[in-house]
Amino acid sequence: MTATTTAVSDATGMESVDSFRLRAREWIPANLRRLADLPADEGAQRNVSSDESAWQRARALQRTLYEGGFAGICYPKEYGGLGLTSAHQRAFNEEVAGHEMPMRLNVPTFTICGPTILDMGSEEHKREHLAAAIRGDEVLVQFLSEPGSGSDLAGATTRAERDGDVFVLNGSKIWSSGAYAADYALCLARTDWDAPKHRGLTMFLMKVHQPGVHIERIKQVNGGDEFCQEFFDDVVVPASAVVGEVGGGWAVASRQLFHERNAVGGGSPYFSGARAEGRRGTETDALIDLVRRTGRADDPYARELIAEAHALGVIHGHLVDRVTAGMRTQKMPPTAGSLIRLFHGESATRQAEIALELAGPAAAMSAPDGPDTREVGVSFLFRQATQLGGGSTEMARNIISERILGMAREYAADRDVPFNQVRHGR
Amino acid sequence: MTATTTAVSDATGMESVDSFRLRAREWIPANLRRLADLPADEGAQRNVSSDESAWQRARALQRTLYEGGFAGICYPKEYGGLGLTSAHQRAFNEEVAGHEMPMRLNVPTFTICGPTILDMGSEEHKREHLAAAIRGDEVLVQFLSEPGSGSDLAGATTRAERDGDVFVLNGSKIWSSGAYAADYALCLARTDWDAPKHRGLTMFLMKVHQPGVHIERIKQVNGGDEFCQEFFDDVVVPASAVVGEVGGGWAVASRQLFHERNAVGGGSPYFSGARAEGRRGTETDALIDLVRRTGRADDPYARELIAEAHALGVIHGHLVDRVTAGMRTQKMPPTAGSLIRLFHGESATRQAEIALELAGPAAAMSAPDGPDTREVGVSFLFRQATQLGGGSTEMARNIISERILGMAREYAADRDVPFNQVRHGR
Amino acid sequence: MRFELTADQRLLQTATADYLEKSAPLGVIRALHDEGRTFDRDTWRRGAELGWTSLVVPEETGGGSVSGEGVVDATVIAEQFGRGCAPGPLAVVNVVAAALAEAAGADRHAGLLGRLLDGSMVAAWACCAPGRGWDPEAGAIEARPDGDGYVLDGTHDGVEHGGDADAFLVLAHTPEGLSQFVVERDADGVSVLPLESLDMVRGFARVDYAGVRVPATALVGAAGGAAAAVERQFQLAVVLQCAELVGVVERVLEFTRQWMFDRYSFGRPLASYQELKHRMADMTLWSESGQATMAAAARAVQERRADAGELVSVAKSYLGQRATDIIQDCVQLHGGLGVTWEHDIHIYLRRATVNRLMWGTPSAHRRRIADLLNV
Amino acid sequence: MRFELTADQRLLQTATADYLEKSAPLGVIRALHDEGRTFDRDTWRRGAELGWTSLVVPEETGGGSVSGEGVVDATVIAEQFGRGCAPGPLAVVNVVAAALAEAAGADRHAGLLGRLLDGSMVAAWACCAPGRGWDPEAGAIEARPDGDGYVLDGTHDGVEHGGDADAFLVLAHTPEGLSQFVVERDADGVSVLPLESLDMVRGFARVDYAGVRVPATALVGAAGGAAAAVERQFQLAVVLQCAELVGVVERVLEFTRQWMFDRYSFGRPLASYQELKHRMADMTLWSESGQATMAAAARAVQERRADAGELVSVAKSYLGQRATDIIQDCVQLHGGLGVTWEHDIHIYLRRATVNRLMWGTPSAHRRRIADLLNV
Repeated sequence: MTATTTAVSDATGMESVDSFRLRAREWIPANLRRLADLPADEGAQRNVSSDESAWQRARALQRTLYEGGFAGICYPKEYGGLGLTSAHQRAFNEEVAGHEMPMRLNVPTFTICGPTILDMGSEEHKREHLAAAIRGDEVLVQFLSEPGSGSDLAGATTRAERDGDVFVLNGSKIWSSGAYAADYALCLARTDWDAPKHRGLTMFLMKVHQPGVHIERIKQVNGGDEFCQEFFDDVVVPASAVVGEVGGGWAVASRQLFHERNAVGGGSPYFSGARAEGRRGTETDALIDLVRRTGRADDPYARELIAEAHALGVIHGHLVDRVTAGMRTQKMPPTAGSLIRLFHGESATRQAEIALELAGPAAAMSAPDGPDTREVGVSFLFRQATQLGGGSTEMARNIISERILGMAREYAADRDVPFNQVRHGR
Repeated sequence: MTATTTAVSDATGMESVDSFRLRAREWIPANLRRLADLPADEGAQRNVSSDESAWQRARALQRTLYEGGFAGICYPKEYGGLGLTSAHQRAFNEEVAGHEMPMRLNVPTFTICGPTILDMGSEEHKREHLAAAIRGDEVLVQFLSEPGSGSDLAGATTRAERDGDVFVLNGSKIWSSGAYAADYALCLARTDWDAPKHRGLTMFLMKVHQPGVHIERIKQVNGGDEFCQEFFDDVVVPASAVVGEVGGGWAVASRQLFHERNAVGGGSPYFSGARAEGRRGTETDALIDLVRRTGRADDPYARELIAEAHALGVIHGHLVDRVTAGMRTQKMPPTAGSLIRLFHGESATRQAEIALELAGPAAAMSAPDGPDTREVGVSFLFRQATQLGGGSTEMARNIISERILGMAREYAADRDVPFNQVRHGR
Repeated sequence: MRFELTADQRLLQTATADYLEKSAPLGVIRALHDEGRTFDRDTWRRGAELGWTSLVVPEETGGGSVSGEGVVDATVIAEQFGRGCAPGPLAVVNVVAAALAEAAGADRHAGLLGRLLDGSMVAAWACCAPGRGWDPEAGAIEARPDGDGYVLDGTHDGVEHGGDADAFLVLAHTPEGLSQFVVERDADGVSVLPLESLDMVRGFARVDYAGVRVPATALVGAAGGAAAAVERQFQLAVVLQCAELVGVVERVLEFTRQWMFDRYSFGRPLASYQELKHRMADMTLWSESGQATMAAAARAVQERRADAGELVSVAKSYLGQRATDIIQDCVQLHGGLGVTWEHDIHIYLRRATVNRLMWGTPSAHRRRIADLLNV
Repeated sequence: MRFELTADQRLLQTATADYLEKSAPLGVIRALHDEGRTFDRDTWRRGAELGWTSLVVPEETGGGSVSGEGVVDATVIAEQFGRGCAPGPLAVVNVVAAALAEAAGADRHAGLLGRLLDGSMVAAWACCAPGRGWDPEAGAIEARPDGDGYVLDGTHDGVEHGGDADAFLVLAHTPEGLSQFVVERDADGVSVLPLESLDMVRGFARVDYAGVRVPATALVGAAGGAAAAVERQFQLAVVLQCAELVGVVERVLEFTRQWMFDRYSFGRPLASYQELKHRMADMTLWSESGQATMAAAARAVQERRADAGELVSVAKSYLGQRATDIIQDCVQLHGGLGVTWEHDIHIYLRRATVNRLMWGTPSAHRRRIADLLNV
């Protein structure tokens, strides 16, 4: 069902932001449920739920958006999107606040994999996969990290060997979020072992569920099990699955990392849904509730901690605005997304620490008949995830110092060395 | 005048700690003034005073100690000391608390230069200079750092050229504390420019005031001007001034650095006088006064800050005890003094920050008719000195990770390269 | 590493380490957790034979230290508990045993004390008001005199190993002042609600007292005279907790350091990156400082010095914060593995976090220090 | 760097930067300091011609912004003041000018306003109680109605550029409530004591009022109605201070980065050491975040938005802390030189420290945020 308000377009034929916003304002309440009305256990909004039904719900919501004309706002029209600007997306994000959205499709499908395919994929990849994702028919995933290589993504040892029209993959990938529920993956594999490490890689857009692929879910400290590890045993992938050039996989991965930094930091124009940063979010309210429950609302120290946590959230929003403007006007390099990523990691860590401090002993335990105060403790246990997922903050600091400030590159013992001569640890 | 209490010795002929303590307890009040009785402007106790008379006073006090039989407690008898243990020194330090002492002779004369001469000097150096220092006749200084080399002490470019029985020195040294008032200096100079940097150095025990030496005092942010820069213009030094071997200067400097780390961290057995660490010192009392003055004594946040600052001081004392015991029992390597040095830098920095926070606007200004509240601000401006002087905390972290934890040495572009081929910046 | 242990203390340390490694490796702790259990009674009983329960109790009441310094001995055990995130009610049993042994008229409780010492019974100290941290005035429930006994009403929260306890040492106000009572788990009116804990195996419970009648002989020491004993018990609990934190941190740093040598990135071991090296240097410093201040606090508690309260709070304010700082940074150094259930580091992080929060947060201990300094 | 300045704003920025570089390089600031002076009147007057004093005053009262957004324009100037640690009463003159221009019955003070705008006179805002930070209720002195005027008694402390002021905007309580008066420096009963400042040239003073008689026309706006204006003035002072901090930090990071490229240690430039690189990355992040939040606060104050008070406090709580964090770490990167009088970095550290402490410390602003959030 489309909005009844008429779209108002400018001279280039593009609908104005205001017009788009008004249509969204009308369409949203008629088609999306309010978060406040959702059953508490549905949890579709929260990315921690790994329930299969949550994924089905996300696909259905995406289909609703697509049918309503609010899907793929910044994606080109020829690939199933609306071909609008980030200002339109921002307006939509503001209007949709408080409503149910397929949030789990943002990362990596729409903010990382989609833009990478847009930048580097073949025409066929774009027509087929972007359109399918925007319709809610396809979920994408990254097969990038490996158990043995950590931040050193170019050190991949998953092997892809050409065999006529196909490649045969063997090896293992890890930290692929939601792989079990995904359809296609961007998978980085080594096709040349005699070349130095960055030059021997190839990216494949491969089917996830197929013979030879075994997926295991990884349980995390906070109980989540979204992340997966994949094992490849003679997996056959057609040559048409190659994204970019054979041997040119690192160029594709670099675009993925660029988009990932933006996505993690909150600067991606492809992110659809309300953002938490820059407004008095649920986080601040939760902290205020916490100190009221523990009777510390009048304690100046507790009050300062709440203000500090709140300020970090507000400043995060300001930084996203600044970096986005800086990159748009090319006054900042494209790597500036690392600033947002680093701020996010550091501030989320500090906020988790503050919450623990405010909760005090309550964070160590929960009564079955009371609120789950232990949840604050569990979030604290898991807090480093915000400094690890989507590229570690260490890598962000390398990028900022080397690419933005122009300082010397860190010595890499594997640079310009044939990959089969590089030393590996465990 | 010696103490009248009789010394009680053990089987080895060494006086027991208790006996020594009792003698000190009797002698001190009869021979040293109480700090509380000193005129406020005398400032002999405070190392910031660069008044010539303060140095004269320190020499006189040292002479008094010597005549009383309480000088050079841990130095060997044959070089003018008492040949006692660090336990005796500790007992003396406890007894002498609250009395005037020649504190400025501790660093570098007694805790750095003296022990280095003891370790590496010729018999003649020891007999002549140690005894003179213990008598109060000689003040020693380090000519180690250079304007162009910072933490990289082995990168010295001061030149010493052999000319028959003498060496001729040209170049410049910096950060020599109290050089203007000193008699002899341990001066590191390069005697071989074709050798890699550590192997071309020689240490000289040179006369400070002599033809060709020009000394300038360096004014610091806190108003102090103890530090000096020296300029050498064809300074002639006899070959007998060489400490250790020609070309073996780095071995001597390494001992200096070892003793300096101990001294800065508070672990030197040659330090004579009351220590601030580990007891409720004047620092805590000053902070309490401060919050009372600013009316914040009941503020929980201010109270926590005071407790934090206090705790750091207390823990400093505990760490000194632990590291001293660890080194004594060889369960810690000799480089473990870096732990104390790092703790000192970090805790002093944090304490300066806390004082600023507690003072608030009062730290920005002082009325001529009131207490000097601006002093807290000035200490804050100068706080990094505690992370720089006596070897930077960066160097301490290198030492801890490389020498204690056994991690890889940092890449040095000048390692094993003839020194005249090494690149220099400004 | 502890530098100055006596030969007997080293024996105690090794025996405990060996026994814990055999009886309660992390796999056993995971299994206990999966079964919803906190510890194994048999394991505990055999631990008691090694001395776990009796070190701070004088010989004349059935205990005995190995070095003449029972508190220091007990920290040696607690450190090993930390290294293994071991299960078992170490701190609370020692605290209650010490309280019973040191109180006037101790022989009234000789039966319970004996069974605590031989490991056949477990007791917990119930002393905190619901949702609140350490505050004995607020934590004391009401004990109303009634005939020749008392009637107890109220609730305690966060009772360490309360779900396992056969008896409680209960903090209460009588008209005379702060008092302590022994209350049996099975007494009429007592109900115990085990809480879900952040630690794998260290349980907490809520204890409700609804008109619980106890005889006057249930008093530990004199009515109204418990304040000094309570402070002493608190110091003991905190110093054991600090020793446990020292052990946790030491073990985590050991395996993280090894990981940094073994793990390569960009063709180099992690241990070759300066920024990571410096972080390890900082963490080593904090660990050493924590060991130093814990040892000083233990000695002060041992010697019942006037500054014991201050030193205990100094140690906890430092270690409570630094232990979690260190472990979180070690999680970071492990990368994604560090936040998985499969990797053991979270077991240590849980123990350190629970220890940070219980028996006074670092912030609460800083406030205690300020009080003691008369700011 | 500011990204979205209009052409006119860029012109203002460049003109100010050029003029400050010529008229008040750090050598001049050192000379002023040595002479015990705070700024040069002629330099200030010519700065006023560039727009320094008039941006936040509406055109109809003699002012005028360059972009239509006077507060944002003023932050452009303040940033340049920060880059040069420039002398001159920028914040207080702008605050007082805005207060006079915006008050009902502003023409009563048209004379003073005109002379502030043309730089021939200087006014300061006297509003803080001795030894206290920002707290308008506590800072207001007593103004007792007397005939057709008022009599003022009390003391203000920490009055920025109070030693240079020809007139004061004085915060006082009348029976009607919070009020503001213009008081001439030369009025009977006014005494001004210049204080020794931590900054090289930014002076502070104590102002005593002993039975100072002022006519009713000295009121700025209505008696008792000053609260909203005072909050607005405070926001303006803080946002200008934040802009100055942004400039200070930007400049210090520039020359420190250059130093790291030029300075070699162990045969390598400092800029090649990973640990130092990461610290520079952190500092760059803090600087960028500070710029971002200052810009957002400036816009909110410009637009008189309801959240302006919160955003100003968010910006100050962050920048007040981070600016000194950054500069201190840059001192560290400079080694021993960084703590010498000869090196310029302490001039920046002084300005940043004074800005951290005045117009509300970071801690005070966090408390304001908590109040505004109704915690």
